[in-house]
Amino acid sequence: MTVPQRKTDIGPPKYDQFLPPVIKKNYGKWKYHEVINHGTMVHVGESGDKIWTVRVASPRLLSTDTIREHCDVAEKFCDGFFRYTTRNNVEFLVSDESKLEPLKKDLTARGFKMGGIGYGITNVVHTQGWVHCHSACTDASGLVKAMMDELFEYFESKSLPNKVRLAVACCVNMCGAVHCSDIAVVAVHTKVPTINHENFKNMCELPTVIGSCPTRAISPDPANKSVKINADKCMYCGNCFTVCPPISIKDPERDGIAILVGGKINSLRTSPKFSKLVIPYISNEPPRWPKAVAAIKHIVEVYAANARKHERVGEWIERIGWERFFSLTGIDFTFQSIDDFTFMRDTMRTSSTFKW
Amino acid sequence: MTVPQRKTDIGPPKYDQFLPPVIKKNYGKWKYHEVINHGTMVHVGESGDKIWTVRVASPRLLSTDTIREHCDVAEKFCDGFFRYTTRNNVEFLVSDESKLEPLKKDLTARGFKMGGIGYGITNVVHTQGWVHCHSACTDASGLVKAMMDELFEYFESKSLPNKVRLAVACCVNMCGAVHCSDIAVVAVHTKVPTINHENFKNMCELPTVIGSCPTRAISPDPANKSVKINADKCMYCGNCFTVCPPISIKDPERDGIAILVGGKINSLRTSPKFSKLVIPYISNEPPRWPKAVAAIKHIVEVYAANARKHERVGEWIERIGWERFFSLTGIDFTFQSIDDFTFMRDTMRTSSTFKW
Amino acid sequence: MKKYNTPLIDELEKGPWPSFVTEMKKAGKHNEMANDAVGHLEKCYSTKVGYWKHGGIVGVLGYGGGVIGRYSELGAEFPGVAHFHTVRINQPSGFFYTSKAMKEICDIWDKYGSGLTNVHGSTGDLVLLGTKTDALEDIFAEYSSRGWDLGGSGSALRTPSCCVGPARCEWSNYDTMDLCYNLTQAYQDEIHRPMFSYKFKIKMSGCACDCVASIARADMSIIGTWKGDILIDQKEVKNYAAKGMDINAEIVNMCPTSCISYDGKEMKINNAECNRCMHCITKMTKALRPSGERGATICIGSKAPIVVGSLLSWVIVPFIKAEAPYTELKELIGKIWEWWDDNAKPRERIGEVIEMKGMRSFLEGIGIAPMAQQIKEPRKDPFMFYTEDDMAAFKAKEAEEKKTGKYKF
Amino acid sequence: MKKYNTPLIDELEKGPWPSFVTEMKKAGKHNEMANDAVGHLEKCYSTKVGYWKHGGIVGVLGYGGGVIGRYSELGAEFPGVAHFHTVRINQPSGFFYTSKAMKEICDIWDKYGSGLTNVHGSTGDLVLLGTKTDALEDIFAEYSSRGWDLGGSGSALRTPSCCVGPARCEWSNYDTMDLCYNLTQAYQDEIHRPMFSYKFKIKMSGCACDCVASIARADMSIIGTWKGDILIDQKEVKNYAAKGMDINAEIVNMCPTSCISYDGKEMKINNAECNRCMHCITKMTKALRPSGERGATICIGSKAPIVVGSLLSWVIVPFIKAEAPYTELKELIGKIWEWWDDNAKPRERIGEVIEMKGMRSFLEGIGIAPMAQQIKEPRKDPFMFYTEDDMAAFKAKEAEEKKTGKYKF
Ligand code: SRM
Ligand code: SRM
Ligand code: SRM
Ligand code: SRM
Ligand code: SF4
Ligand code: SF4
Ligand code: SF4
Ligand code: SF4
Ligand code: SF4
Ligand code: SF4
Ligand code: SF4
Ligand code: SF4
Repeated sequence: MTVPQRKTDIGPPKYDQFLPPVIKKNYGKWKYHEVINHGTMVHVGESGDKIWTVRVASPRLLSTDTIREHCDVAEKFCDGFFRYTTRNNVEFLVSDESKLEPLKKDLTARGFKMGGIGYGITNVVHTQGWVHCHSACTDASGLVKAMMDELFEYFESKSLPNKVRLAVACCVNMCGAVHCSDIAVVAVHTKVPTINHENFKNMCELPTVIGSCPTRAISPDPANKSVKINADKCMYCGNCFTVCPPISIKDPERDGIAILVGGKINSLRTSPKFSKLVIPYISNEPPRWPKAVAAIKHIVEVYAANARKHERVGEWIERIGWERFFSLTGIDFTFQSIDDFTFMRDTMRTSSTFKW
Repeated sequence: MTVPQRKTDIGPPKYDQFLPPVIKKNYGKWKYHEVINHGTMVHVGESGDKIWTVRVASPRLLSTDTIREHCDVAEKFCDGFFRYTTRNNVEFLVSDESKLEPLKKDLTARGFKMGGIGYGITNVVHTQGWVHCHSACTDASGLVKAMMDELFEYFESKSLPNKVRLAVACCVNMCGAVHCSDIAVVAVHTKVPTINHENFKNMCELPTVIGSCPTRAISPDPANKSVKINADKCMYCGNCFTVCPPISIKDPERDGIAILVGGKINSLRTSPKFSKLVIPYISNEPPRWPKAVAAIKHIVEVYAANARKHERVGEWIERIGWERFFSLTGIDFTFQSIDDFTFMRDTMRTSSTFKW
Repeated sequence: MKKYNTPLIDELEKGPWPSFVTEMKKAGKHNEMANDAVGHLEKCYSTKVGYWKHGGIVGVLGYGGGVIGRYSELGAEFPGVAHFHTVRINQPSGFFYTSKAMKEICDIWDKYGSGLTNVHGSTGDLVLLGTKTDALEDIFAEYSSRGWDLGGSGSALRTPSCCVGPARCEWSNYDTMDLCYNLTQAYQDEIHRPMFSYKFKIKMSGCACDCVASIARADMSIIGTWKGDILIDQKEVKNYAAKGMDINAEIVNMCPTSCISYDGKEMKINNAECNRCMHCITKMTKALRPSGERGATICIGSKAPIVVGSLLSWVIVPFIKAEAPYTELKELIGKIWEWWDDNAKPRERIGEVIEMKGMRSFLEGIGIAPMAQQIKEPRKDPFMFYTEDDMAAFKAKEAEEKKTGKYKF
Repeated sequence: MKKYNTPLIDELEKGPWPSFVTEMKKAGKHNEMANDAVGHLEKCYSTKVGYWKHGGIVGVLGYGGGVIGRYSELGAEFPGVAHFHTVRINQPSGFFYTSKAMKEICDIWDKYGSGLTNVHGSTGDLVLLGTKTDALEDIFAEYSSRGWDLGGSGSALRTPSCCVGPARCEWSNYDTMDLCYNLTQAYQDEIHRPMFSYKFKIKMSGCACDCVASIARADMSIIGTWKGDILIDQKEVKNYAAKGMDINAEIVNMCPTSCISYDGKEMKINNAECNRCMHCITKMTKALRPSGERGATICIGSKAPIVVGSLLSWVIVPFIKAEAPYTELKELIGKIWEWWDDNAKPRERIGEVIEMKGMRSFLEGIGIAPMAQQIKEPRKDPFMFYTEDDMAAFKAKEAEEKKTGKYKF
């Protein structure tokens, strides 16, 4: 078996070869768009040209078989052109309106689900989980699947006051915009790590391990040629474990997930916001994480019932106040929600103005 | 000369003996008040009783002669009762309307200035300065006098969108609500302190001195049995000098004053706010600090011309944005206004939404 | 009496605002110390530098505070200010006086001191500016025998202070004047015998206007509030409108919770969503007033910027009854001091210690539950402590949910 | 092929959302590695713990990144995942593909790897999930010879990514697709040969909607914006109203700068006060559009929470032209990397270093002046550095003022 001659430093192919002609023609000259339904929108150029986009759900973890099916659909209706989105959906683009309905019919026939456009819930930004990451404290793809099954109507048809962006991170490294999502799930450890001192000296760098700890809980343990952890300071972030294999932190019964809400990325109306911790712990319950899923659905529903049109989750909460968010959702307020990491000072209330 | 027998731990006299009868009668049962002008307001009880308050400016630093004059006025019109305010004005209270005009006439005749009530500028919260404090880096009373002369119309008659609270601190210890004032003046040092190592060992405690430094600029200097200061870290706060006399920081040509704006104490509409640094340095110019006074007046005028009714300085600025505050006032934006003390993270802008 | 040439500070006798220089000179006419203080000040103005030395420890027998020792480096040149200590007299609640009492205060001060005062200091004391060490005992005897005591200084409870409250204000939600008096009396020992890690200040305001600046200037801020509806007198609403108030612009649109509506005739308030900010009430005092249960919000920790940056007080108890004999409040204060004492290093204010040890440690230490009213927003980063008890509680809740089939989030 | 019993993950094949388990099984039908990945995953689900080891260093000759080494602790039980490295293929700008190119990608992957992918990874790469060490060189040869290169990993420039921008969006203020391509090409060395202190990510969005989440997930966020008026098509405004939009509630009252007015007929915008947030434009795209000069705002420093807590990017350059050949931008990037290199400890992201050294040090280091647009609010505490140059400038300004008799604050 011969392989071709390798090249280096060529970078990715230039994008223009992948653009359909209507895009090349109207590139940078789009005038407006209209959302037709959660699955379809149309962009109209200054030229009058139109391009319809049909967005299709993807589990992101795709077999080559399914990717080939995307290719087949694209060939059949879109002259072979298609794209993926920044949130990992697939988009099929047609410039000839007559192809739109046949395309949708074909997609339906193949079992593809259309949706995610406009004011609803689109694909969940997520991470590797047990599928591929050593650091994972739960599975990300499984959580996403369980969540989206339950929230599917908001993907396909039902609308919300604005977009609700969900994210799942399988550890606090948070590979995704978890920290700025309307509703975010983060897997957490809850126990102080243990250290295999025997292996430490060979496998870890002392300063790196000490520097990895956000709470300065780690100090040298010269007797063991290793480090020790101050249990009173450790917040179980797992970063020491990330940088040093002989440190272990996983615990199947104690690892769990936390839910954060109210983050946002864009600057419309209000500045980008971080997500904030509201549920500190739910047991890790594969394969369908029923409580976590129920909690998320509950928050979405309370938001849907109470927010004004165009208000994102965080904007709604800031309007009504966090104390009202807790009372409306009935979520227990726990010590974990009080910041005692870096920014207690700015997160505590400094006035007698709050709601009962 | 014999002195009477001392008593201890008796605390202050009980307040009720100093309350005029109309207050005793209506205590806790006031219904509403009306501001008649900057010098006078009337409170009305559930009972229908009324009490007129005439507020009089005080330099706070009073000779007993002037206090006796306050007493005389109180005796003549108020049955001997009077009070001072939390901002150090004097208040004369009458329950008989017929005494009001004679009281005011008498006050005018004696040269007392009435004002400070309602939406204007009342007395300046301030501190000791050269009059009495070792730590002082300028004089507080002198600055207040120079400022209030210039802003006097806002005390006596002219109104503003809301109250504008001024404060002066003669060092960063800030003995007063300087950190939450509409416009605050703080005297600052601008040079790294010098240390008399000889005296250090006798007069200072090493851990206290090291702990006194907000920027961790101080470390032990074992050779000298003293400490040394890392010039790159020192922000000239003077706290080491406060806790240790052999450290000196004063420098007549380099000491100066800084102006902070936009703070507020009450929780009406918006939460209490800290004042923020807008002018980092003006030379210390006794006896009348012309540039500082001009700067303050300028800010008051720009506020008066631009804020909405009931908006405090900080509320106005937050509505228009700090970048607009700088452009409207024409104040130079300097590196000093960018926080690099504790809270850079939260004071930098994290969105592309700002005004040109 | 020496006559000083004071061209610089003479400039400060000009202009409409009352002049402190005039005050100093007035006292200086018949008081050597005050006269030298005038010369001393002119000197500062001419050189642009101060000459006071670091304070020494002076005071009266049995007390560790109440007097601030002050000496000049220029004692030879200005002997009247060689010693120039201040005496802090604990003011009466609300700064009310009778002329009789005040004249007595002045007489004693003229006899022993400079005749100069600050009425009042920013903590609240009646400050007598400038006397000599050997006069201190006599001064104290004279004042205390007439019912006046010293205020706080040093690492002690500082003189508590309050707004005028029920005495002359329609908005006070508790008796600020009485609480201030009561606490001052209850904690005489803590005021006079410094035993804390650093200073501790208590300030009391009757409502969110916070006329004594408690939220910014007190380790413990006690701010009056209520639980109940805002009563509306529609007739008076009409009167405000008739007199030219633009009710929509000035009131409705400025309500932070958008819970007011006004259709040109009737004003309505959605009280459940009101955060009791006081804006509407203060601007329409004849038409609006709170009703229902009264009490106070307790906030902790504010202070000036040294060392960790200025702090505003943080809400710890959203609502507490503040009625004599204030038992609950005093128990709380006791627990707060105990926790502070257990956790502070020297010269650490309580706010600094709370920030260091974490709000949870503090709240648990004083036995207060977490409440959403305490925070502006929850933590952002998922770095947090779980105690074994927390975990047991989470697991128990989940077990319960399994049984009932209903989630409690 | 071994047949695994997978009752737990089978649960994840139910329900309407497309199932990743189905995908894994699909690939598993004809691929041993994928098949073992299925069994391996079921094992994780049953024990609630992961079995991947810390990554080892694997890669292709001459490159320091682009492959994430991955080994299972359960290699004996699941030999197909004993080695299970991922290969990061640098995606084309905007994630556009042709079926031809994509099928080729699949073919190669089926030949050498598990047949499993992530389209795409959260940084933006086309991630090929699971292959063995000895296949890596061949994989690289196959892809690179067909025009595909690896993306970034390790302490390197990570694969830049952009929103769809001008290709299919009316709001793009610069050519995100081209800039992304251009920078990726320009910095091939920085992508493939890790030499930084830690990772560095660049993300490009055409407007404040920030559809590639740059403000939260990129060390350098390049966000399109404009200088000019929002053009209003009043006819279309009427159409929106006619179709039921409540323009006052949805647009006017939601404008953060309150600079829009609408009287039921005509819409007006006070452009001088608009902060270009995009709200009105996005909700009324047929009626409103920006005009004037186009460019981008540069923000720096966002990242996930480890170590110092999550950061959003901070504005450093309010406006920069973003037009090919992007000289100014590249100069800026060069200076930023240089400063970072000079100041960072290992594993310190640029945002962390800026926070450590201070924004001033950073801005001076890269030669950018302080601007009010960079901040949300000025510092509060008066602790600040004054350089000798600062002082000289202040004094010079004052001397000038003395001359002209006019203050410049
Ligand atoms: C296709 C995609 C860009 C791409 O290069 O792939 C995209 C495309 C569009 N975005 Fe987006 N956005 C896309 C990710 C994002 C993200 C990033 C993210 O979620 O990680 C954001 C920031 C999310 C956040 O703020 O937390 C984002 C925030 C927006 C907003 C702001 C919504 C708001 O009011 O808060 C708009 C404006 C709007 O919806 O009116 C917008 C608008 C649009 C428009 C209407 C732009 C246009 O005229 O073409 C596009 C269709 C909207 C839609 O899907 O409803 N797009 N959009 C991304 C689709 C992801 C998906 O599969 O669903
Ligand atoms: C007399 C005094 C209390 C005392 O115990 O001595 C007092 C008395 C009143 N205050 Fe005050 N306030 C007094 C210091 C304060 C302070 C403290 C300070 O400035 O250090 C504040 C907080 C300042 C801040 O927020 O930065 C304060 C913020 C207010 C406010 C809020 C104004 C706003 O809208 O921002 C009101 C309500 C109003 O004015 O409508 C208010 C209202 C009032 C009322 C109307 C209350 C009443 O019904 O009697 C009183 C007369 C108002 C006036 O002077 O305009 N008072 N008031 C203090 C007078 C000081 C002086 O000599 O001028
Ligand atoms: C007299 C007074 C200023 C005034 O002109 O009114 C004052 C004067 C001094 N203050 Fe103060 N502070 C005074 C109220 C305050 C306040 C305001 C308040 O209490 O409402 C503050 C800000 C609030 C706070 O407590 O944080 C204040 C924050 C400080 C600090 C900074 C403390 C801190 O934790 O940041 C110091 C420094 C220290 O304690 O070493 C300080 C220290 C001092 C010293 C003792 C400095 C010294 O060692 O010389 C000053 C003595 C001056 C003198 O010669 O009399 N003073 N000091 C105030 C007390 C009068 C009174 O009893 O009524
Ligand atoms: C594959 C991917 C997640 C995904 O499922 O998409 C990923 C996977 C890993 N990330 Fe990540 N990160 C990925 C995007 C991100 C993002 C999002 C982004 O780039 O937009 C973030 C948050 C933004 C940021 O950079 O801060 C992210 C923040 C981290 C961190 C925390 C870094 C920090 O400074 O806080 C780590 C920890 C580390 O570097 O040691 C990390 C480390 C890791 C490691 C290498 C952990 C490890 O040593 O095993 C993971 C390898 C998993 C694997 O086996 O493949 N990953 N990582 C993403 C890269 C795919 C791609 O190239 O397209
Ligand atoms: S979030 Fe953590 S566990 Fe998940 S992919 Fe990233 S590093 Fe791995
Ligand atoms: S788990 Fe995190 S907090 Fe705990 S010791 Fe390790 S690095 Fe520190
Ligand atoms: S602010 Fe400073 S100089 Fe002024 S009185 Fe207070 S401690 Fe003294
Ligand atoms: S002046 Fe302040 S910052 Fe400088 S060394 Fe002294 S305590 Fe530290
Ligand atoms: S704080 Fe409230 S109760 Fe006290 S005087 Fe001010 S307005 Fe009245
Ligand atoms: S008190 Fe404040 S929040 Fe309550 S109704 Fe009045 S303005 Fe609104
Ligand atoms: S960021 Fe702006 S320009 Fe880019 S796709 Fe989103 S809306 Fe369009
Ligand atoms: S872009 Fe934003 S700030 Fe500008 S007019 Fe529209 S809504 Fe207002």
